[in-house]
Amino acid sequence: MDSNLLWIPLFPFLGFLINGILGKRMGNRTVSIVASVAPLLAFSVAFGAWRKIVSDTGVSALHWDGFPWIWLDGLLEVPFALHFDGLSAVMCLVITGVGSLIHLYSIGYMKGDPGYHRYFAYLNLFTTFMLLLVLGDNLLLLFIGWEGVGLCSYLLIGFWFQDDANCAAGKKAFIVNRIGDLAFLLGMFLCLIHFGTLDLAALVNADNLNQVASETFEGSLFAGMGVITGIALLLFIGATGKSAQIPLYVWLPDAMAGPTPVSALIHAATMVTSGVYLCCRLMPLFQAAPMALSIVAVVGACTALLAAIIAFTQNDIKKVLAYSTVSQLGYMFFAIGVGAFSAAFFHVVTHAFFKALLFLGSGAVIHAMHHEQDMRKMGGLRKQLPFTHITFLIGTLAIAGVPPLAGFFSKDEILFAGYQAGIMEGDTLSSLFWYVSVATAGMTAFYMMRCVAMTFWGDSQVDQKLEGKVHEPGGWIGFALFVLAIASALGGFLNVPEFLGGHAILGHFTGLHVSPTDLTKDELVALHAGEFTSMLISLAIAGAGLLVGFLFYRKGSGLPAAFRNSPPGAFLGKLSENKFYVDEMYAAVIVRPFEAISQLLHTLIDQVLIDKLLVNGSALLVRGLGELFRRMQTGFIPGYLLTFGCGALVLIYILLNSMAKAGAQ
Amino acid sequence: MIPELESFNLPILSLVTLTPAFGALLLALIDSNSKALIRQVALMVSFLGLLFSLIMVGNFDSSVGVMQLEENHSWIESLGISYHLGVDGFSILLILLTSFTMPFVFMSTWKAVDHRVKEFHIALLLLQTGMIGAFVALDLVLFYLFYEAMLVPMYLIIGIWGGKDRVYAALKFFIYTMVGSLFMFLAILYLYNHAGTFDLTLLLERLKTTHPLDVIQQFWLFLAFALSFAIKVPLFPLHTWLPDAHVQAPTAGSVVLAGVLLKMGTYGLLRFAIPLFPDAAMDLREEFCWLAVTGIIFGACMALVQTDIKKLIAYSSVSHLGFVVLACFMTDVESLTGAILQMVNHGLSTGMLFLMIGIIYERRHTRDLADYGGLASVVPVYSVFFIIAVLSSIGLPGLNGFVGEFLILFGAFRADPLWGMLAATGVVLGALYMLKMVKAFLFGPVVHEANKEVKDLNLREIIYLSPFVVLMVWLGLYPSSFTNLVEPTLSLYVQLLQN
Amino acid sequence: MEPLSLSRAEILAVLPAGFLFITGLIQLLSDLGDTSKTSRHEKTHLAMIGVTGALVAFASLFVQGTLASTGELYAGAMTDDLFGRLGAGVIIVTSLFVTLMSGGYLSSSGNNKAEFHSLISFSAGAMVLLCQATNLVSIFVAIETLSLAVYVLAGFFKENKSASEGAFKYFVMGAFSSGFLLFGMALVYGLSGGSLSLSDIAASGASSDALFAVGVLMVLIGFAFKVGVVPFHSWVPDVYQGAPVLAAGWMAVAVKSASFFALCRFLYHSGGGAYLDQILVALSVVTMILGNLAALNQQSLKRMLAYSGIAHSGYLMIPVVVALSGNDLSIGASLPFYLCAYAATTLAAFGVLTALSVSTDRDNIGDLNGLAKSRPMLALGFTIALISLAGIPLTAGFIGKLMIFSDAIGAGFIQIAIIGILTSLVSVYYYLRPVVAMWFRDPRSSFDLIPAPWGVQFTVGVCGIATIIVGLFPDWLVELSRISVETILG
Amino acid sequence: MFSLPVILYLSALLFSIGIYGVLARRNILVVLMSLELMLNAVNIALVGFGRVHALSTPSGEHSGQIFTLMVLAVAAAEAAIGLSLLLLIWRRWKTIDLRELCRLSG
Repeated sequence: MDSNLLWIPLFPFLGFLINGILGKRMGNRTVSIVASVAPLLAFSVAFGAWRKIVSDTGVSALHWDGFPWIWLDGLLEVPFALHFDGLSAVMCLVITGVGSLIHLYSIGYMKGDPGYHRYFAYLNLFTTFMLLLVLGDNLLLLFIGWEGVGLCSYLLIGFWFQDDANCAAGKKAFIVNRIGDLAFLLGMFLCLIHFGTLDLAALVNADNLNQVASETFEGSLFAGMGVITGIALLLFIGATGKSAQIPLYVWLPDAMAGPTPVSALIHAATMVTSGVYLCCRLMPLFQAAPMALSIVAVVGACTALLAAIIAFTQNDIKKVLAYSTVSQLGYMFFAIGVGAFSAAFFHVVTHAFFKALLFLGSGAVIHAMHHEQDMRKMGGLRKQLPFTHITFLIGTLAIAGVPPLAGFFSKDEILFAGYQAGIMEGDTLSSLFWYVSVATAGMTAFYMMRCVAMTFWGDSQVDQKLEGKVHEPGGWIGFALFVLAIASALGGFLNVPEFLGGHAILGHFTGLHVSPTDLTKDELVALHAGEFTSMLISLAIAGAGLLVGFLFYRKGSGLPAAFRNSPPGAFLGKLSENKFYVDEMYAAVIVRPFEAISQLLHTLIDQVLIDKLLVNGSALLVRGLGELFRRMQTGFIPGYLLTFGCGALVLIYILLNSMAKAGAQ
Repeated sequence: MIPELESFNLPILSLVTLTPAFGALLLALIDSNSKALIRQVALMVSFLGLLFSLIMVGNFDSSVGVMQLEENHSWIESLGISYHLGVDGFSILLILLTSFTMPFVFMSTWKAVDHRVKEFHIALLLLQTGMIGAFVALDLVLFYLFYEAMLVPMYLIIGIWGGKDRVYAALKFFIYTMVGSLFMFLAILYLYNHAGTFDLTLLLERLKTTHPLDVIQQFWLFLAFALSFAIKVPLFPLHTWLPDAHVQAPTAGSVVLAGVLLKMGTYGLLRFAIPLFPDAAMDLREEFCWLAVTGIIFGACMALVQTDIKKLIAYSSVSHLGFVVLACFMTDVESLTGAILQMVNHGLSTGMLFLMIGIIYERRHTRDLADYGGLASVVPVYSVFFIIAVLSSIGLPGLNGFVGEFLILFGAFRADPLWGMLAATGVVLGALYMLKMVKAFLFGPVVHEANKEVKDLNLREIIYLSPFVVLMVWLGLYPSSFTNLVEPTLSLYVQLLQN
Repeated sequence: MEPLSLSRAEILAVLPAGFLFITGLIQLLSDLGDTSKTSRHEKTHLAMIGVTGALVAFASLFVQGTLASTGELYAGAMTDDLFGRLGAGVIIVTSLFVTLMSGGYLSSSGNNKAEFHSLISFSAGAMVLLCQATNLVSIFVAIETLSLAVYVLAGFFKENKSASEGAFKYFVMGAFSSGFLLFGMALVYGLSGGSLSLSDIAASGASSDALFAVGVLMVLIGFAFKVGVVPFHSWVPDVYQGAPVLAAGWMAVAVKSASFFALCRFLYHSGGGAYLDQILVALSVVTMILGNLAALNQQSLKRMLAYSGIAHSGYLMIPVVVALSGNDLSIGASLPFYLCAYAATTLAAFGVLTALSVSTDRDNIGDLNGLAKSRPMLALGFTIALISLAGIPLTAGFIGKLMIFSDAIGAGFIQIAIIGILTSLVSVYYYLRPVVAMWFRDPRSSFDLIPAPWGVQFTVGVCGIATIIVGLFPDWLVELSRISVETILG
Repeated sequence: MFSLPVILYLSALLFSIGIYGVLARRNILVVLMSLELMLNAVNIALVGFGRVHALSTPSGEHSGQIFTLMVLAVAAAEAAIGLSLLLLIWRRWKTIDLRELCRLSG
């Protein structure tokens, strides 16, 4: 019972309230102070909590029982309770840490924007929800954060709402996420039905798992499928929404419409990784569903590859980073798919560092270029922005996986996991996907190099008007870049594998590390050998990627053009430039037909059939009858008398008839 | 400090119910030219009603699920009609909702309504009496009385203070509702002749013990009741009166209609139709659930293609109440709790949405989405409130909408995964049409000159909107304080259904 | 031959009718020598006399203390029981209000002659007798007396073409139907072993005789004509439209009530109804349907009310059937109640029509436009009346329908109940049309209403309030009608 | 000395003739006469019945005949009203054709 935990999400929330309600009157200075102090405080509290659980007093986790939330005694008991263990600790620290930096960065970046206070309010709110997401001790509370961050990303993507495109992007993000959340909901229902609880601890509890493991679905559709597999898959679909995996990745690139710091925080460092977090959080459950895992692996690898290919040809610097994010996330899921949760999570952390760095770097460039994002209009910025250039380069190398930078270790672990699952185990499918991931690694290196080259090297393509105006952003922006550069340089040492003499601290701390047990000597040797080979391979591929990229895009090389002119190149280029027409396809297959059908239903069923025909029709019928009867009143006395007489006769007939009947009985 | 009623037994339910009616009488005596006075008096009266209902809640024992604070006087002895009021978990929240909504409705009409002010307020007060009365009545005829009594004021409100096609809409509303309620009336009379009483509690036990109904009777009687309530809900395909009524009705009308009146249907299902004829209800469960699910999706699709904001929200009501109906036919406490919460939630969110549309309508006199856009930059405060309302309506976790939806969907999913899944798509669609509207309404560039001068919320409006927001958050984060009131009754009810 | 002597009961029994006749005479005499040039004045003295007479007559209803029936009086010509007194009460009160309204109404159209007042009084007297009559002769005479009076009333506006047409239609058809009535009576008389008094007829046990049944049926037709049951309704719309509003109101309320009371007494006492239930069912169904549907598209308010009156006759047939079929005494109590409720409501409605025709000679629904603005109280009264006619709660009409349909269901006539419900749903539509005109439409600029005569305002007010009060606290009236029905059924 | 059935048939016949006259003839005057005919047809029946019962009952009461007298009186009154209405119609409409009185309808 540790109510301090509450303060971790509460500080940012207070910040949100203050900025949201009073922001307009307070003036930007105060706003920025409030906004950035809030996550810092949260960070300090989180840090304290972290100290508590690492200081070996036996407490491995903190818990705040909170209060009953959705609570029907004995039927459905969902508390509003927070749980702070290794996993959430790391996430909290990353969120608040990177978050604080990005808040600081934003102070510089958003200077003079009319929506200044609104921006920071949103940012704080996001931090709140994100922290709730990682601290929640049950799925439903996690879901609050889950949808909350979705909301904030919606608001922040559409931050400059005067532009329709931004709003559209925001809307798209929210809707696509909602689709994923739908699956998430159903997954929770399954948990409730079969586990009888949403408590995360209970869901990963071995006994419960064994109990449920035997249960399978009845009914035609999924008959025979294991319940746990079902849950895992549904939750994973939810994850694909948040973490932009096939088929729901389409929103992330558009999300770049938001301010760059937002892209850095939400769409690179934190929110998009929450899917990975979910899987790690429920590791045992996923492990109990091998089929689900293999699907995760497939999706992850495919996403990684697809995104990488698309990244090749993007000219918007942020789009490149966006697709690289998608691809990296694919990596993480691939890792999860092959069972290397620790590696995946490790990559989450390092990726948070270097991708944030990259985004902020690009932000710095964009800021300097007065919101020019097209790389073709850049080039040669090395001179004007030396510092940014250095940091961006660090980021690039880190993501490319150049030792000893952060990316190297995490990526290497993933690749090795794939190698182990595929080549060493001799499983063809996994090995296939291992090749894919290796290739992706190379491509990553390549397109990142392209990005650097086009932006910073070569001759300046900068618009004449901007020439000279471009200058190094100082103050908070620089500071944030600096810190993150260091982080992405050294972040890798958090989790140095054993055979390199490390202790995989992170893995152990988060409890995700599965250390191979009872290995004989030579098995261990073989393992390390394999690990070494895969490392070499990854090094080689990264180097190759960088090299090729450099050769392609170095000053005055005609290679890209030459490539584009070759027929296959042209074809591939077209595909990649147009993102394989996925958006168009979705529009054509789902969105437009749906609206058309709705329109049709509206006119056909709702208005014509029900309203006109049935409702007004019946009314008309009655009135018609009325009119008929009215006309029968001719005003013609003999006619009246005739009706009178006939009526009388008919009645007499009926009477005699009935009497005859009665008599007969 | 809530006064203990036992000490001096105050007919609290009668007070809650009839205060507005007396208020109406009071208004009738005021000169119709002194509008300000009329408005103030009406407001005071409605606040008094709120106060009384709070006292009622204070004296409501949430530990037991039985009828409470009952008042039972014989009224028309010769016809066996009694003045029998009572409150339990089914009704208490709805009563609260009603008497909570009304004051703010009155505040919202301050500027909106300026001709025949007196009649308008009288009508609204009578309407309030009708609604609360229907919620507390435990005698079938008494219920029918209030149920119909709501009709006339609402009819006048739409017809006198409504929009262009108000006459058509009002008539449609009236006749549509009459169709159902008349058959219910017959069914009530049949029950009376069968079991010899109009009193609900007596009926329930007599139907169980001494005067059981055979299958055929149950079937038809249930249909008669259900038809009436399905029209009120409105359940697809009986919903076409709602869009017209909403579009034509003045703001206050729409708010009351969406906020409370529609709940009459689902409440009726839970209070009368299902408990009185459980077997028939269970036989027809499938059909009704499918209708509900269809309604959820159909309503959402309709909302997606609307250009008139009010119409859009009207259809969203069809969709949302589909959830409630779906839950009404479940037999587990979870989804029933969800149903009741969802009624309240829908009352809050949709009520607030209509209030806000009324506000903008006062300023711009158009409801066509095409005439708006970019308001967020012109009226930031308004936009914030509006977005909150929208979020609550699309069931964002942490706001009220989610809790109800979650419980309902869970219940439905457990009963039949297919229902659960289909209904759940309603959540996605909800986000779809709502955000579409928000985008067209608030975001984007300000294209119309007229929108540049729109004034932001004034203090009065903020005052009457804020309580809604507060309640939304409260219900979203600490629903227990409401579910506790409901749960015991529901568990009793479920037991009753199961055997 | 015992010497002629009247018992106290016999004297008391004729008091109400007697007072009414006397009133009529006084009114005639008091106006002697008064020529038509003063017919534009509101001759309050006539109204005064009428009112006093009516009040006295009404008071005399209560002299007969006991609730129980006094048995046969005047050698079985009439009786004096609660049932009859209830009917008499309705008629007298109606005449009271009509008299109150007539002064202002007639003077405004320059027809204020004593004849109108006295004809009202005379016909009222005849009706009272009709309610009490228990013998074919007295029934026939009473009916004819009131008919003749009403024929004249219908054509009272001699200058008016349509008035004369209506009156003549009424007369021809009336005479035609009294032919049937009389023929029926002859058959009944002949086949029941020459007995004229209803009780003897019942005693004679001729009810299974076909010709006897035909006779009863023809009598029924005679009554059906008077209350305007389809297919004997044809006169109603035309006559109502042609006749002076008040005369129409008088027919709609008093004639109908009296005829229904008499009809019930005839059917229950003569025991002739044995084979009639099918026919009555048919009549009531047809009447409800046709009346309500034909009213849908009417433009003239009078015609609309005429058709609605027809429809209500249809509803009123239901309890008659029920009472014939059922042996449960409580059943059938709905008839007197419904009649009372109907009387109050219809009086209010016709009051408004009177006000309208005082200010304008037209009576289209459109002429009501914006009445709620110019005459809120009238509009309110009319609205209440219409709502009550439509049978919407909190009005007397609702309770009436409740009782009728409840009885129908109780007696197992669910189909009738359903048809009744459906038709009253239809009726809601046309009852709402004037409401729409009054409340939703803007007033006609062309004419502004001349203030309604005080009598009219008073009537509308009182009847409107009565409608509501009876709707809220009907207990006493329900009990009253129940007991009264028991007195004739038991 | 006719037997009851004969009398009844006669009256029925006259009654029907009356009905026919009312339905078929266009002249108001004739119609009025036909109406009278109907009433008198009934009178015959009444007298007939009265006669039979007077014979059958020892006290020999003549209720039938009394009834007939009543009917005659009423018929006279009715005729008076009818004729005056006829005059009225003639004044206002300048016609005594029944079929032209159809302004009120619908």
